[in-house]
Amino acid sequence: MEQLTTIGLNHYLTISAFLLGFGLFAVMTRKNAIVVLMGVELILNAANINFLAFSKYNGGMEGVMFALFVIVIAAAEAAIALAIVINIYKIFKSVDVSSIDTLKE
Amino acid sequence: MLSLIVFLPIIAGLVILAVPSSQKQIIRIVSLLAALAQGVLAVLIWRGYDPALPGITAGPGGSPLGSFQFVEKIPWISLHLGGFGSLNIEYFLGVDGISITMVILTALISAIGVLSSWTIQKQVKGYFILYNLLASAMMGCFVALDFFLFYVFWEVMLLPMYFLIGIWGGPNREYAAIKFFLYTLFGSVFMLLVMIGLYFSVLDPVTGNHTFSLVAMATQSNYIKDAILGPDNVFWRYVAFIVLFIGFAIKVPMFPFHTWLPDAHVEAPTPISVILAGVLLKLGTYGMIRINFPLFPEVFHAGMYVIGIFGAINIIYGAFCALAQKDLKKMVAYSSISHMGYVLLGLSAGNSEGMVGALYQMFNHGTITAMLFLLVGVIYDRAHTRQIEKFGGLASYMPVYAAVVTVAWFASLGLPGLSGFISEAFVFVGAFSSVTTRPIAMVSVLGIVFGAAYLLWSLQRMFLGQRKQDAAYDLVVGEDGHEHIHFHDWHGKLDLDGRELAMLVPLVVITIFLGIYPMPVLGMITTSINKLVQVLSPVVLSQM
Amino acid sequence: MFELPSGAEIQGIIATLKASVGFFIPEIYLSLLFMLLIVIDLVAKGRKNNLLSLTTLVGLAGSLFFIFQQHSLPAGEFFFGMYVLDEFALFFKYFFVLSGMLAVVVTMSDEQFDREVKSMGEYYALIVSMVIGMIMMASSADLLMIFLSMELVSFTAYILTGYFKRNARSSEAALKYLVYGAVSSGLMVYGFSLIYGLTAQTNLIKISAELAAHGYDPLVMIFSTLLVLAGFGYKIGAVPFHFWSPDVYEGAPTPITAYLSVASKAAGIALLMRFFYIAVPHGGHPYEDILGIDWLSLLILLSISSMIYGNVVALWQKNVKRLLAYSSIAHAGYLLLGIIVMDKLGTQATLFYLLSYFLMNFGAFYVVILIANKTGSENLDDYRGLGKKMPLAGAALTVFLISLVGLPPTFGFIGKLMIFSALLAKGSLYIWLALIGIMTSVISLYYYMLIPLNMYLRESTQHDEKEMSAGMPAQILMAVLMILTIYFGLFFAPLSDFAQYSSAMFGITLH
Amino acid sequence: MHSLIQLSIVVLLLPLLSFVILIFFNRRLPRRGDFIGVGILGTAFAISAYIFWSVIVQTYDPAFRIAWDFTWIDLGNVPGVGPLQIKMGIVIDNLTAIMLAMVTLISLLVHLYSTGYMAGDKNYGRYFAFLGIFTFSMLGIVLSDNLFAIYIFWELVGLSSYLLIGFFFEKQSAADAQKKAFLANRVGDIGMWLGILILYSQFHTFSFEQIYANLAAGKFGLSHGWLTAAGILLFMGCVGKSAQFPLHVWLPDAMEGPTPVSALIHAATMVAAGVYFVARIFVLLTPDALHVIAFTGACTAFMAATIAITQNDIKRVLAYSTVSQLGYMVLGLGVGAYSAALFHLVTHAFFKACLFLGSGAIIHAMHHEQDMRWMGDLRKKMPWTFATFTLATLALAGLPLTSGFMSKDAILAGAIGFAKVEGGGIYYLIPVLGFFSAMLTAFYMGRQIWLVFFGESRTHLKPADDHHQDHHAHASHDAHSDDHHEEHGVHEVSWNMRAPLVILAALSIFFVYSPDPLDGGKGWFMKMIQTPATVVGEANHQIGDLRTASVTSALAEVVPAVEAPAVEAGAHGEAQKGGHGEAQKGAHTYSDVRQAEIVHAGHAAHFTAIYISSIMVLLGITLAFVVYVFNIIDPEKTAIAIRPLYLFSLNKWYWDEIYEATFIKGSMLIANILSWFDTHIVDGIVNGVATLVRKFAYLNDGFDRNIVDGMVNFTAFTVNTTGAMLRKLQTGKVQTYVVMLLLAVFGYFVFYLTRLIY
Repeated sequence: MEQLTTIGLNHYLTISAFLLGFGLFAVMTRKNAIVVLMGVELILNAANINFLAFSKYNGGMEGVMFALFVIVIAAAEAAIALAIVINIYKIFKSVDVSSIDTLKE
Repeated sequence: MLSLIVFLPIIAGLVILAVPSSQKQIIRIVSLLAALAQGVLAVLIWRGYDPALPGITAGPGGSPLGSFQFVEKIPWISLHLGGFGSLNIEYFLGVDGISITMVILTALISAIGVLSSWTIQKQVKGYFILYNLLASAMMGCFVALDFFLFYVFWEVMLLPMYFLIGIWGGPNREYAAIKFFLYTLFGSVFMLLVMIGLYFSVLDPVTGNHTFSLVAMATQSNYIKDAILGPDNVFWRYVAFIVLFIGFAIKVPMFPFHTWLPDAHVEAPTPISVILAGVLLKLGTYGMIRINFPLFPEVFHAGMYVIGIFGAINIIYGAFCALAQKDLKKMVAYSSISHMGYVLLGLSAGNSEGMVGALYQMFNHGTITAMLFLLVGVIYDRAHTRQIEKFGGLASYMPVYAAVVTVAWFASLGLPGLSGFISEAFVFVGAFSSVTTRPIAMVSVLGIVFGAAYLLWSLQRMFLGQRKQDAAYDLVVGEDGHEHIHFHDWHGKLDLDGRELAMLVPLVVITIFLGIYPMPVLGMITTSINKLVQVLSPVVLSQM
Repeated sequence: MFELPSGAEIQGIIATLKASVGFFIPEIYLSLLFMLLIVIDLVAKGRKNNLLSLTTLVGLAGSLFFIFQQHSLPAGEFFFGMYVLDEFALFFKYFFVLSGMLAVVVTMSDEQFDREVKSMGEYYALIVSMVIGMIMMASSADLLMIFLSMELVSFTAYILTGYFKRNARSSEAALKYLVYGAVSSGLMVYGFSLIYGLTAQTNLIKISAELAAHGYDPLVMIFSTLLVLAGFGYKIGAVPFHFWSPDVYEGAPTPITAYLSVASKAAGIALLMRFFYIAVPHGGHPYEDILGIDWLSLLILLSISSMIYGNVVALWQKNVKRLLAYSSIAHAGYLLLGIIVMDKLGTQATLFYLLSYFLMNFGAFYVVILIANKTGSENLDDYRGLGKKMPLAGAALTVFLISLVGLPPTFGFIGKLMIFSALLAKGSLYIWLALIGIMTSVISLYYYMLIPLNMYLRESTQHDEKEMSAGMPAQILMAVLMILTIYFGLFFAPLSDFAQYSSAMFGITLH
Repeated sequence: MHSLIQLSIVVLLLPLLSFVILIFFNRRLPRRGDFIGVGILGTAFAISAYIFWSVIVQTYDPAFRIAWDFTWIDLGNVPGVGPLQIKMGIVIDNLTAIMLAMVTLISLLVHLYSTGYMAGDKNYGRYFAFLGIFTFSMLGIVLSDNLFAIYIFWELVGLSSYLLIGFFFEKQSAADAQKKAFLANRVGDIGMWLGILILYSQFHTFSFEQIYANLAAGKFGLSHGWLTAAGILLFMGCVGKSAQFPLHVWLPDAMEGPTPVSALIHAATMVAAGVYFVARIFVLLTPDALHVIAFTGACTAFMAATIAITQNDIKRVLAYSTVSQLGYMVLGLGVGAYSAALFHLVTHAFFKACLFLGSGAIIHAMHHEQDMRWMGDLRKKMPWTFATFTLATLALAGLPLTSGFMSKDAILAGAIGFAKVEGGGIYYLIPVLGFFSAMLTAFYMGRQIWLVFFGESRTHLKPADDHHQDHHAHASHDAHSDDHHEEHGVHEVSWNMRAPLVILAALSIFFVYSPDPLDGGKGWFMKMIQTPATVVGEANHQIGDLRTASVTSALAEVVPAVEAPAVEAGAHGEAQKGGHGEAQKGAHTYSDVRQAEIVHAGHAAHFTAIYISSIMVLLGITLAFVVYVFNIIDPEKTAIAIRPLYLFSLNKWYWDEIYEATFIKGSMLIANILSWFDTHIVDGIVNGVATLVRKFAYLNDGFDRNIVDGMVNFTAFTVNTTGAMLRKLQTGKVQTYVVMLLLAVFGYFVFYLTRLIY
């Protein structure tokens, strides 16, 4: 127990920050739409970690609730996203996000 | 009464909306009737007008009734704004010496405009709807005494004008239309800000609420001292004055904001040129007299000199540019820039003679320039060109036309016995009498000579001498053995026909009559002008 | 770790829920409508008829009745402070329902749907669910609620944007919308988490109380606020969070474009106002430093850049839909002006402007659709000579555009008038903002007038002078919208009073 | 209202009536209604003759004056001024009465004459209408009692001269001449108008009476210099109308009009108007202004005379002699010989009218041959014309027993006196020029007489083609000459053209004006028209003193003394502004001293003047004889011998060329520059940039066509370029959008971070 408690809030926050960074990095750089979406998931999970950590250290259940909802939302989002990506694949025969730029300026 | 005269054309427009677009004649007649009815109303108002009442500011007890006439004051919109009491917009119409002449002028010119629109063949329905809309808006501007109402009418004018130039105009119409629209809009949008600013700075002495009423705004004691445009807030008052002035100056049009005018005129069809020169330009100076000066008298006093200089520039610059024009219509356009310069000069004098002259010049310029543009239209209809070089010796073959042109031209160069002279004379008398503008007046007098120069020169080139080699018409020997001229693809009467005479003769008569006996017009405006001068004079400011 | 709640507490919870349901009737009703539509769709499979659309229309209209009843209820929070009912929320409920109805009507007269998709399927259901989501956005009082409702709106928006499955533009728009939306909402959630970390609260009022009481760490506060703003800004479509909007607006089915450009923008505005007026405590004077962070200059930057960017870039558009998209960015800027003033008048002005924007923007898009039905194109050059062929449509579009520019005597003019009045009411403080607004509106005149210019001043390329009628119902609707636009430009007192009445949040009215 | 006033109003309005009738109905009337014109003018003359009789003959009183006015414009209660009305009115005094009679008489004669001369012209009726309005405006000038009215009629005279000079408007030269006349007059009018403005700005009235009253009361608010300026500016009006140097150029060209019109314009009315006007404002002219006037007159007289000696066109010679004579009159007014100048105005009016009508008769008879070189030996063919013409010539040359002799000598005497009083020196230039011009006059008139009436007919000498062409130029407007040209040659003109000649010739004999052929001063005219008391005395308070001294003292020390006080006089005038009554008294007494001295000295110089001028005139005539009769000196040879001088004179001192080169070219240049400026600079403060915009890569034609110039252009340009750059951000790649989003957030973050730290 002791060792566990030595891990402070900051550790969680750091990890979540890293997750956020990775997520954004993925979104910005990856070509494949699926990977981009995974990046989004990472961002959301970074938020989740924050929520849980804060709710652990500040007390109160709101954080936990929030995290649960975020997970659900993320799932739903993934579902829609995949649908759209599949449709994109049907039309463009590719899921390369960066190549899809007919609408511009 | 005023509501009727304002909205008659719109009603006519609605009627026209119901008429099938194939029935061109009916459409024309409907709008002609509307215009005539407007004229009748104008005459009634003129007869019923009492020159003793001053106008400009509120009468005794802060009510406009003691000072304005034919007042219609109905609460229009009253809504509650957070901590600012209630926003009161009134449907507030009325005439005083400043607007009465303009009302009459507008009625006259729009009637004549309808007549001269008879030749329009393309999309007659749409044309007359827009035309009537325009007529209403113009009339509204002159009788509105509520700034909000005024602004609405002011902006409503833009769109019909844009389309009238843009659809029925000449080859380069798109350009001219957009140019007109952007210039004028650029001027007016800032007016919106000033209007709001004034609203927050002025309290109606009667109700104690903020108000848009121009009458209340014209009394400096109604301003809240520390409000944004209150007397203490000198900087913003100056800014507001300048912004408003530019807004109006663009309409006048004042150098250097005048470049839209020649293009607009050259492209616009004759009736629209007539309206534009006859009425629209007056709105600029009218706005100055009604709004710009009485609301910011101290700024006006600081700026008289500058205004005068711009007036002088307009006079001489316009005359020179006119001298250089090859296109008759463009020359006339520049001439009206020059003549509006006289109005500015007269206003800048700030004394009764000058202001009376300016106001009278507005009226006369309305009638005279209308005449000029109609005459240009007459020759353009026949010859399909306006190049001065393309004519010569017309006087021998179109005597009546030549005679009318001579009258109009001489009226325009300010020949005594014709109305233009008296107004210009008064402008100079006023400008010279005020010490501030005396030097400017001495310079501007040159305008008289150059005005005569370009007018006589064009007169000579077009009407005197012999037919030129490359003229726009042929000489043919008629059955009576005399020489006649023949215009290509023109089958109407060679000299002025009935319709054209019906348009021109009233104007000629007015010009001559008012040149000999100006009191019918001057009598109506003097009281108000004296009042205005009083409002503007520093004495009143010190009492404020 | 956590001890379970006692029976008493559970009783209490249930009691609260029971009590709260009374405040929730319109939403419940709409959810039922949503399900009903799905069922109808299942029953009447494949057959193309107006059953669905009409049901939606009637259903939405019905919801107005329930919303109207809520005026009698006392303003306040319920569902454990998750949800709030106040005049502000009511205003937006009306707003969203009406815009939903208009979207349905517009959809009915858009022939592109016949070409693109076999059956309308769940389209209308989605629209309803979007209405629900927006309503919730407007009345949510808790970070969690905000997040959920926003996601609900976003998801339906994604799907509707990509509703033309076989249409490349539509699908591409959907993808972009999805990615961009997901990222920014993700960032927003992250911001929420930080705020939660600072205050241990998710309820807006509690948060503000907490912040006021115990102070905060400015660095984190800034960071989180910016992230949150990214989320809201994306909904509003304000620069620099606007990038998705032109592409999406162009790609999406036109009714959806209209709907998004009006309703979801409004929802974003509602959220923004709630968050900045409530969650962030502030003093009387706007420039008084609010917890060390100058929120206002943040918003001011947003609004200025939106006005300039939107109007300037719009000059270059050849596609009318895209042009309107950029103009909607600019209008986001004008709306923000009203928020910046941060007082009752400002709120009123913003709400009023929303109303005017609602009318004229829908009108414009509607005419665009009707024209597209005839010409099959949304290109500026294909509008040549339309003024003669479709006189009413031309006139109507001109009126709407004039109103968008903000010239009298139109609704849009009054909207601008209110906004600028709100600015100038603060004395010389915001004059420069007003000036920028004015200047940009002059610029906007230029590209708006390009459309009438093409319709009237230029001859059409193919010379068939036959009139194209858009069909009687469409004509009538168009005429009605046009007349309304002018009517409210002249007699706007009731609407403005309504806007003022609605400017109260949580029963709190700003001074 | 006095009965004379009523009558004068009738006189004023009658010609207008004739104009109105004829302009509208001439085609419907028999004989194009010329009898209406003549009849109406006859009536007008009858009435004004009655007025003349009752004013001059019955009430033989130098101070006679009746006036009447009515409110024309009422400006109400003007702030700072009080009730302000602008009145129009009529004043009748001796001068008016005389002018009235003169104008109507000559106009009547011209009408009558024209019935013969213009017969058959296609615009016959319109011609009489124009004569009507011309007479009307001239009478207006004569009768008006205020500056404003005079200015109005002044311009109307300009208009009617415009119409008449350009009567044959198909001729390009006529069209040019009419424009030239109008514009030259306008230039003068500007000055006049400014002068009026100066006076109005001080007194808020236009009426002579009130202005003089105020001036006399020393109420003039501005410095004395302004008053002088006002005088000179008002005089500019006269410079324009009376064709004084340097605005004389229009008058010779005005010969393009029909010859009777020349008689009317250049003898009786228009040119007289200028002199008349100066006489009206004489009392407010300061000594300095008078000097300017005097010198202008002298220069004009001399220059015109030198030009006249070489002209070949019979009418041009007369035209320049007119200019020269007008110079005399102005000179006379300038030197203060008030009554003499006006006397000359009247006498000149009659004999010059006679000359013009005579030349008209000749031209008519010669079928529109105007060049004296092709005339000659007409005295037998046209005895009447010859007789009258010669008589008038003698008057013009100023030989004794003629009216011209008396008036001219009175002026010259005045000039000498003036030079004396002013203290000699430069001032003696004026009488010298005057006498020299007298000689020249005699010379060129003698030349004319000889060329026209004596010698043998030189018609055949004329180059045929030239004649032909010339003939055709006129054929267009004169059918008459066309028809009868070939049948019979030169003939005496009909009675209706002869009668006027006789009358006018009779009026240029001395006894009409004075019993003593040597001294007009003994005549009724000089008695009736006496120099009025100036109202600007206050200023030359001390000048007066010094003048009295100067007469006695030697000239040398006076010359500096004259300038000195003139300077401080201004200051003194300023100081004096308060005291009214005293100043007024002072004004009268002192100013009268100056006048009195001039008059006195003039009388003293009377016989000197007679001797000198007679000698000069005889010299001139002898010279003429020597050259043209005895051919002792061959004119051609002389001309070649002094070619430069000859050309200089022949080309009228090159004034036209100078003006063409400077003013006309100049203003056209400015006009073109400005209009270029207008289209290229003002109308596109950044048109250079605007062109860039058009070149701009992204622009498609649609945008290009709608691009708006001027300031709007500028906005458009910046807006568009920024737009063009900004829209590039919209790459269409969603990931870039995300990057932008993050950049934005990060940017804001940094922004606030810095704000937090500092």
